[in-house]
Amino acid sequence: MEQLQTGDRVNCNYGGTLFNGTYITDRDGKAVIKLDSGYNIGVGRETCRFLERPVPVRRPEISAVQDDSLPCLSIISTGGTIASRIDYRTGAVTSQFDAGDILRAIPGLSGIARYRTTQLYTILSENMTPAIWQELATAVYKEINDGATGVMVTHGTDTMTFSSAAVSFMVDTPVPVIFVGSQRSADRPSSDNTMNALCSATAAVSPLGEVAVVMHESTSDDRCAIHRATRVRKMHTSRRDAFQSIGIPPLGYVDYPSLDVNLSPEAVKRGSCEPAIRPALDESCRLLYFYPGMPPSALPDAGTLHGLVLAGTGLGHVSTEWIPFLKSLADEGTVIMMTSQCLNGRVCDRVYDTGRDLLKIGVIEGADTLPEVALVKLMWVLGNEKDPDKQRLLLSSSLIGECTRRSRHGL
Amino acid sequence: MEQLQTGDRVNCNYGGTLFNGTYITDRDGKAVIKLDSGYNIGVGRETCRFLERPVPVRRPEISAVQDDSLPCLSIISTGGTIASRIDYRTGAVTSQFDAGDILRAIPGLSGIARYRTTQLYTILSENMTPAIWQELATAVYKEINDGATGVMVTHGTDTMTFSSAAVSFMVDTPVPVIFVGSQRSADRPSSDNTMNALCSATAAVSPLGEVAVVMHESTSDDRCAIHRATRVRKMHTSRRDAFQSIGIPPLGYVDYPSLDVNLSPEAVKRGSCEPAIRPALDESCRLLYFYPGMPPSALPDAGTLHGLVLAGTGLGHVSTEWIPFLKSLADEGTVIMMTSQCLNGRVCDRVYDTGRDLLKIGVIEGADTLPEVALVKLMWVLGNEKDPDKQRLLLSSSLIGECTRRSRHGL
Amino acid sequence: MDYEKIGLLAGIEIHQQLDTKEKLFCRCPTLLRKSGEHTGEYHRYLRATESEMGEIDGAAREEMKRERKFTYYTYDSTCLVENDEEPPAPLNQEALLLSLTIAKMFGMTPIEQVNVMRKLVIDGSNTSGFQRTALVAVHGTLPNGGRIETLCLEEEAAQRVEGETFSVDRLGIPLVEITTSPCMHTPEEVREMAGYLGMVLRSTGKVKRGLGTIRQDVNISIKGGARIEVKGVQELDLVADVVKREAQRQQNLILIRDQLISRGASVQPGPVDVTTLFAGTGSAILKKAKMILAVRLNGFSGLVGTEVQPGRRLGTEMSDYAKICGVGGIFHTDELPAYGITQNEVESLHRTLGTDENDCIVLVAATPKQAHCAAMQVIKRARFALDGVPEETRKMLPEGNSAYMRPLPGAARMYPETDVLPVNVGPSTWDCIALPELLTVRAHRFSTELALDEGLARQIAFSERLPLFERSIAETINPTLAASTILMTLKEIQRDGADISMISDDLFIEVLHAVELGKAAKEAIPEILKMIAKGAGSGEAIKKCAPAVSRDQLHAIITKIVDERAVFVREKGNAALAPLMGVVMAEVRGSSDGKVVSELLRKEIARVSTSR
Amino acid sequence: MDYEKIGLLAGIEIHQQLDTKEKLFCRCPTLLRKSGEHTGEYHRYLRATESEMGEIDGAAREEMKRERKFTYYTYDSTCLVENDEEPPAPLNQEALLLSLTIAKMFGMTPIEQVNVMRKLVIDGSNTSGFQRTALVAVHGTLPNGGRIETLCLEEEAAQRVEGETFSVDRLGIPLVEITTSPCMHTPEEVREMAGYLGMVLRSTGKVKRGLGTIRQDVNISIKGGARIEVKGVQELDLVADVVKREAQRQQNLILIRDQLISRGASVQPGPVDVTTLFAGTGSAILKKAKMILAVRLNGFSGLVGTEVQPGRRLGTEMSDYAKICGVGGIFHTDELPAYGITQNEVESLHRTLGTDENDCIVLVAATPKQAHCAAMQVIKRARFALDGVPEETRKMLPEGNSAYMRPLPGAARMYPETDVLPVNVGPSTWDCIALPELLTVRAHRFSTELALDEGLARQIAFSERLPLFERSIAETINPTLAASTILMTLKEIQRDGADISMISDDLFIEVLHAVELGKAAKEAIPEILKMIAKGAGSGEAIKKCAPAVSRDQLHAIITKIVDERAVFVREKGNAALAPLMGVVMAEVRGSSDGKVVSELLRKEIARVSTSR
Repeated sequence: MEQLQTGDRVNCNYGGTLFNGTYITDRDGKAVIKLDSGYNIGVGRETCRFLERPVPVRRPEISAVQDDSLPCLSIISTGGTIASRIDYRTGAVTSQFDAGDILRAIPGLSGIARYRTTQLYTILSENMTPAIWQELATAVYKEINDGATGVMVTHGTDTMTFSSAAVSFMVDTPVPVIFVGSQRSADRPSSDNTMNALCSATAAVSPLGEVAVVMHESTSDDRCAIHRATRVRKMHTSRRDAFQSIGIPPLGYVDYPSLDVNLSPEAVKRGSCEPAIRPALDESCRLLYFYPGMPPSALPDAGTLHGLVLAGTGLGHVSTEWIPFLKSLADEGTVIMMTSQCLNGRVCDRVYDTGRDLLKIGVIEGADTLPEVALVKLMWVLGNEKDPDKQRLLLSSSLIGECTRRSRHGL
Repeated sequence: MEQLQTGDRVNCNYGGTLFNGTYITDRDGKAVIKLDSGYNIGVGRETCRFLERPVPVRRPEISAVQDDSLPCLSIISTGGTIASRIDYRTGAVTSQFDAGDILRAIPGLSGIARYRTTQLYTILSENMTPAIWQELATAVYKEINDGATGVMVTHGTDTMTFSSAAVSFMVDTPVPVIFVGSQRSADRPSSDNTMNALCSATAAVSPLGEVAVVMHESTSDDRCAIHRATRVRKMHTSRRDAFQSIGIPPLGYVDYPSLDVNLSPEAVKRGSCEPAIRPALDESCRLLYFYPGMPPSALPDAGTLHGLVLAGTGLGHVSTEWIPFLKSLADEGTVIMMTSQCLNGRVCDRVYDTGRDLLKIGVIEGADTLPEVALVKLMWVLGNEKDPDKQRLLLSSSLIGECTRRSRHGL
Repeated sequence: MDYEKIGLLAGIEIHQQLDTKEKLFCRCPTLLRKSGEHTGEYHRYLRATESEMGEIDGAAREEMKRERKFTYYTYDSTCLVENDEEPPAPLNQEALLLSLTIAKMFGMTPIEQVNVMRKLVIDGSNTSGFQRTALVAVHGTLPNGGRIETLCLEEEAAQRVEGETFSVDRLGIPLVEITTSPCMHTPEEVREMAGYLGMVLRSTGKVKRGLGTIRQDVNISIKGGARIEVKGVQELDLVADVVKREAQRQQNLILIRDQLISRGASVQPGPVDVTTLFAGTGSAILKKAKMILAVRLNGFSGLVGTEVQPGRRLGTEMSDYAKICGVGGIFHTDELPAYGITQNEVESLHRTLGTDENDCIVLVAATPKQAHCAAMQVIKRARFALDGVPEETRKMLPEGNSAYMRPLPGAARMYPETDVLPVNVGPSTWDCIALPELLTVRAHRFSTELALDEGLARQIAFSERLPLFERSIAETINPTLAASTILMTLKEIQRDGADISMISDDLFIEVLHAVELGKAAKEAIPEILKMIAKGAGSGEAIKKCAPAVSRDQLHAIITKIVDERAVFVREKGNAALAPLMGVVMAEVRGSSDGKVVSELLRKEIARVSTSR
Repeated sequence: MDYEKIGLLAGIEIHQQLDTKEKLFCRCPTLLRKSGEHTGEYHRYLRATESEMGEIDGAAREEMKRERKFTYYTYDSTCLVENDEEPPAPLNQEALLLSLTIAKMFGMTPIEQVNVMRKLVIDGSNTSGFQRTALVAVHGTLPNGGRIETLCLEEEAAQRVEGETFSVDRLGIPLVEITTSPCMHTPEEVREMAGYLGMVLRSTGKVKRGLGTIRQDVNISIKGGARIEVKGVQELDLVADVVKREAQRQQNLILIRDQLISRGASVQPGPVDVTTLFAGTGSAILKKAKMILAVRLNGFSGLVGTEVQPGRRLGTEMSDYAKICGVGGIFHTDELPAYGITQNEVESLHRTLGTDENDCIVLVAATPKQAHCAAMQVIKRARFALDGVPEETRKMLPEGNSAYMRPLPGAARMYPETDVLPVNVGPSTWDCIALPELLTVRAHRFSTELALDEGLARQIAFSERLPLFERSIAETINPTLAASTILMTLKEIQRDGADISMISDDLFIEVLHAVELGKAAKEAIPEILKMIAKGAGSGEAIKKCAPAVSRDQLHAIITKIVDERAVFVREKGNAALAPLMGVVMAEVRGSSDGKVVSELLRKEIARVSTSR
């Protein structure tokens, strides 16, 4: 039997019937054949006879018409899919990225802006790294400097908030930088990609002037929330409305399908600063969630650890047993920041004994900073500021809205 | 100057005035004196003159009257305070525990049941350990066997859900086992302790038959929610309504002040099983929250690690870089369980590549088990079942409601 | 009609809901709910995904002619999978085994590795925009020698509540789809094969019963016609009618085509705006319309008004096409003057358009966007008329007619469901599948082994309550008593308003046991069951409706009655039996079995008669 | 009245809100809101905490007589700290420094280490059930030679909206509490010292102004009387009246006491249930009551009805005590027959209780629980009457009377606020505190240095708009112009309906500059400011109300007017000035300053007069 390639036409003699179909792949010892009826079946390779190897058909180039009178948006892709196409011959789904592809997949976009696109990466977001955050920030900064009215970053949802927080700290932006993704894959007619893309493009040309995440507000296709990049967290594995602002209300909303934008008075307005970038990071930082009985041996070695974010219990606690170990880390220069695994509410280490012990050894209270954001902030502060006193000051203050001075009611 | 003891009467010559007061303590180099007006001031030790050392006054023994016709509740204290008393002479707050103290502090309790009390521990809940969970479970089991109509466990709120989950796995209970604490200290007139105590006692004599956490449902003093012990998480550092059922609605509610109980049809009913205890735990288990750029070196050594719970991103992912390291852990016998740091929603590793890679190396999907509960479950399963196949089966199933088979809408 | 002569070919696609505990791709119960019970709702839009060639499927494109906002109702018995908010669970093993069982019953060959596909459906009935489906087996045989081509395991769609609102309770219930080859040649044969397929499915005892749980699609073509799929025939009795009417329709369309060709008829490529022409019209509809377009069909005169099915004309078919664009219908000159349009207006229309009485003009009146869309649809359908029969998916109308629904799907728009892993079906699985007894075989067995009346045997074998019957006889209840109580008594008391869903199998069998033990008379069964239907226990109901009369008590009663009427008895002898039966039964009020009474009565009559 | 003779001793406790940016223990603005703006609400109960001795504070116990459900309103300008849902933030440094500044102004000694305490308050006005307070300094002096005992820094309580509903916007605003020793001997001295304290506080320029931002409590006793604290005197002018009325009350109570003793009066220890006695009463209140209790006060007859303050009798004081239990009031025989109670009923009451016309009977009518509570309160108060004056906290009534509020707190129920770390106040902090100029000193300086009229100087120094004045003179505006515009013009146009909050300091000063530069006439200021109040810019307003007239243009206008009236001018000479001023001013419509006009006019008149 000759070797089959994906796309080869085959004839399959199975169960007394002859089927024509297309060879897709081998899986678990079976040849997966896409029958002409569209169904895939997995059958013994021996039932299949090679017929022909079709000449690949070039997809017709369909150029997208862009309206020069509209503002210019820059779309930077890191791997989050906002448009995809299905090859019905093989059933394969390919994600699409050039402006033409996107505009044809989501025609509504062409009424909002004209677009230039950059495909920076094509990775799953769990494979993001601090080094990629830096490249992303640099690319965003370049687009801002090149006069983009706004920047959209398409990103896998898993670690989108880490990246958006990193860009927040690294880049001073006078224009909206909107992170967007989809929770339900773009290859399904029900995908949230279309609405999220249209709403985020709208947010990107709005009077906003900060880094934000724009995603479904509820399970319905009726509006997107605009979340401050440093106050948002993915709070559901799969729902469309997984992204939630923690401790503050969203910065605003974009209604769908009307695309009306409402910004809260607390949203930073377009043009509030000059573009700047400080992409340095100290990657020798770690985040640890504490739990009862967690042994102090779980702490990394002092030598290599410049910064440590603890996600403590309650108001920001770890067991008494940990205090001397943390003290020796601190004494050797590790900057330690306390956050809470409750996610909501504020760290306060003045109330209980273990907290006061932590303050004594120099642990910095992270206020209501989210643990993940605190990690990004710690990397960034240690990367950009070497004076320990100034580091402490920066870590105790809100730099870009990542912590609040007062805790609202109702959240 | 002679040494002063707390409670000594002193005369303080300060600012041209002579004050009488009580010596409290030394703090930051100052003698803290409680003036007869009630105010504490910190002054130089040299301004204070010893007057006398009062004979300690014995607090009058006031016995609590218990109504023998009421059901018997057992209260086990681990350090969570449900009643406290202020020594207005020194301003010191002492937590109170015998039945008489509690009944005098919260008179309403005497109308619900009669009580027997056990002070098992007096520790901050961040200092809890798996060994203490075992002792607690044993104590709970003993009380059930001794005929208690219900058991109340007072517990610090920080790690209450870890302990309640542990008791859930260890003890088969035909009666309610109610964990209760207070978010706002019992020494304040506004404390949530009274309402929480009354509602939990009411829940403990109700038709419920499982381990639950009973705490404020909202910021108002109007009802408590009854949460399944394995599906509840502390979601705020300080609010009264910090405890939230994740992924399921609460098992029921206790209205306040009417103390009407409403149980959902899904609550396990009183008498559904015979009392039993299996307190074994394998403590060589760890919980790790993954974040982008987290180095594989953060993984513990295989040799000592019997079980590992990962709180992955999104549907349950870690970076591709981690896969070979996890594989070698798994190959050396570490049982690895995947949960999601999103907290809400279900792990599903079939959808993306990294997930499928994880399944291939034998990682067990934790369904919608909370990461913290998964850790407790893993310790318990590895402690009680040595057969790897049975371990996998137990870890993939719901043993006591810690994971659900279907994800409800609206949560 | 001579179906052989016209070359009728028909096939069936049968969709049967399976009665599994859980749904196909989630762990929710397969429970239908009342839409009023919904606990939440949400709104979605669906968009057809672009294909590799930059094309969108024709059927999907037609669905997209309107921006549709769908509303979905959720229930406490549904979950995030139905809401398309969570990846599907693995393929339900129970459903897969059941579909394999069915495949084996038809002598089919299972697919070695079952791959789940997504089939695009963007009419709102699937929240995801696709239906999950897997080819499970191929190549079975039918009693008529025809072939079953495929058996697929699919998820059921959401039920439409009204308009664009759907209820997700039904979504995800497992369904087997069985497709036959076009191997049937008469309407009756189609009816028979459909019946056979249903019988085999029900023989598993694991399929849903009741209206809407089984649906037939019928594929029909005649020589010179085209393949037409008529969807959603829910009643078996209509299958033959549907085939007949479709054959008739195709014949008529061919006749029309032949006439058009002989006339040299043609269709003008675009519509003409005639809005101003009707500025002063008396027609309410035309007056209201923002735009009126005219389509010119040269040489079509008279044929647009020709019937193709009873009550349906070629014009109706054009109207069906136009309605896709959201218009209410069309006007054509074959039916004018009418609807407030005058003869003068028709004539001026012809003058303006340069047409005459040989031509037919079709008018559409709507908003400009809708009118254009509708006119182009009319032109499309008119052109098809020149070719004869267009391939279509049609929906059934009452009495077996059908109306246009959408084009036949081209190459099925399917791609893999990557969230569900393929399942290997090895020989060990296949070989272990036990074949259930066919209902026909079972009916025969009942009549022979259980001595049931043949009709009763067939009826009980095909009944939904078969499991209750089987349990009854397993518990040694008299088969005839069990069958007749199940088939007749229950139906009777239900007709009388009893809620028979309150009568659990346990209670039912307790009552029959009581009757068999003589604790209650057979005659009291309806009253007893009615009480149980109101919530009583079996003991309570029996006690109330049939107070226990011991054999001794009964004996005493009968002795007394007979003695009191000794003269009469002696006079009549055994002929006294019937009148006295009535007296005794009235006395014991159903507490005693008639047979027992008659036996005792007979003895007493004998005693008194002989003791003169 | 000879206050020296009756031994009047009085002290003041002054509470002044500080005008800091943020609250004392959280980072919310110190912003008062309208209750209608609230964005949320919640409900709480408060419970007094048991003390070491198993006792509950008397004041707290009285608060607990009713189970009270409190409602709190929250705002977008409040946070979880006000809701008692988050630990307090560290002590506000701005507030601490300000309180230390005030202490230094009074020559006080700061506490080396400030410890924040919790003071129990369970009347609902503090969500936590306590007020946070810290002793900051001790031992200052007053101009009368008296002593300031303590200065505390406290958090303000929540404002009562109505009933048990509070608004948390005010909660947590910093407050200094200054307590003097009982060093004042006449009502006027109290008034004067209270005024002095207020002046010093306002001298910081950092205290809140307006109604409710400062409250005086006055402690009063006379020889043989008792210490009474009258709470919440908000207007300085009433302070003296309160003292007078309280001295009078204590005198009267002592007189009553003396009479009671001489009569051998006594109070029966428990009430008697007389409900049945009034079964057929015509009194609506008694008829409605579930229970009527009678308290027997032997030998009290006539004295219960004796006035202790204008319009208030001993019976009123008893009624105040009873009201704590939630009853509406009491009846006593000194005022009967009345309120539908007949003389016959009073007599039968005496007969039943075995009392006579020397005795007074008090009736309470309510639910059994409330009636018992109220009767015991009446008995308590009646017993106090035998001793003279009970120590009490009282609330001020209109015109200086007062009513019972609660017992004086015993030993203050205070314990440490463990959530707030103590703050050390070292010498470096203390020494760096600059003393603000006293307003009295400033007023003197204004009148001497700036040549302001003495009254104007005092008025502007004490005005809330002082900062605007200081900025104006710093920008070289004429002090009298600035002061009079601020004090008079702004008030006038506000009276005319202008929204002067629209006039920013910047705009105000721009207008004055324009006037000084001759770009607008002083006379045009009210109109200009009114336009600005409507939203105009200063340039726009000046242009509209005072079109620019250059000195050259003005000169030309004046020359023309004078020339046209040369005969008149020559005839009248300087006496022509006044009539011509009117003509010119009408012409320039406020665009020129009157002084400039008069100066030019004078020259022109001289020119024309002399140019014959």
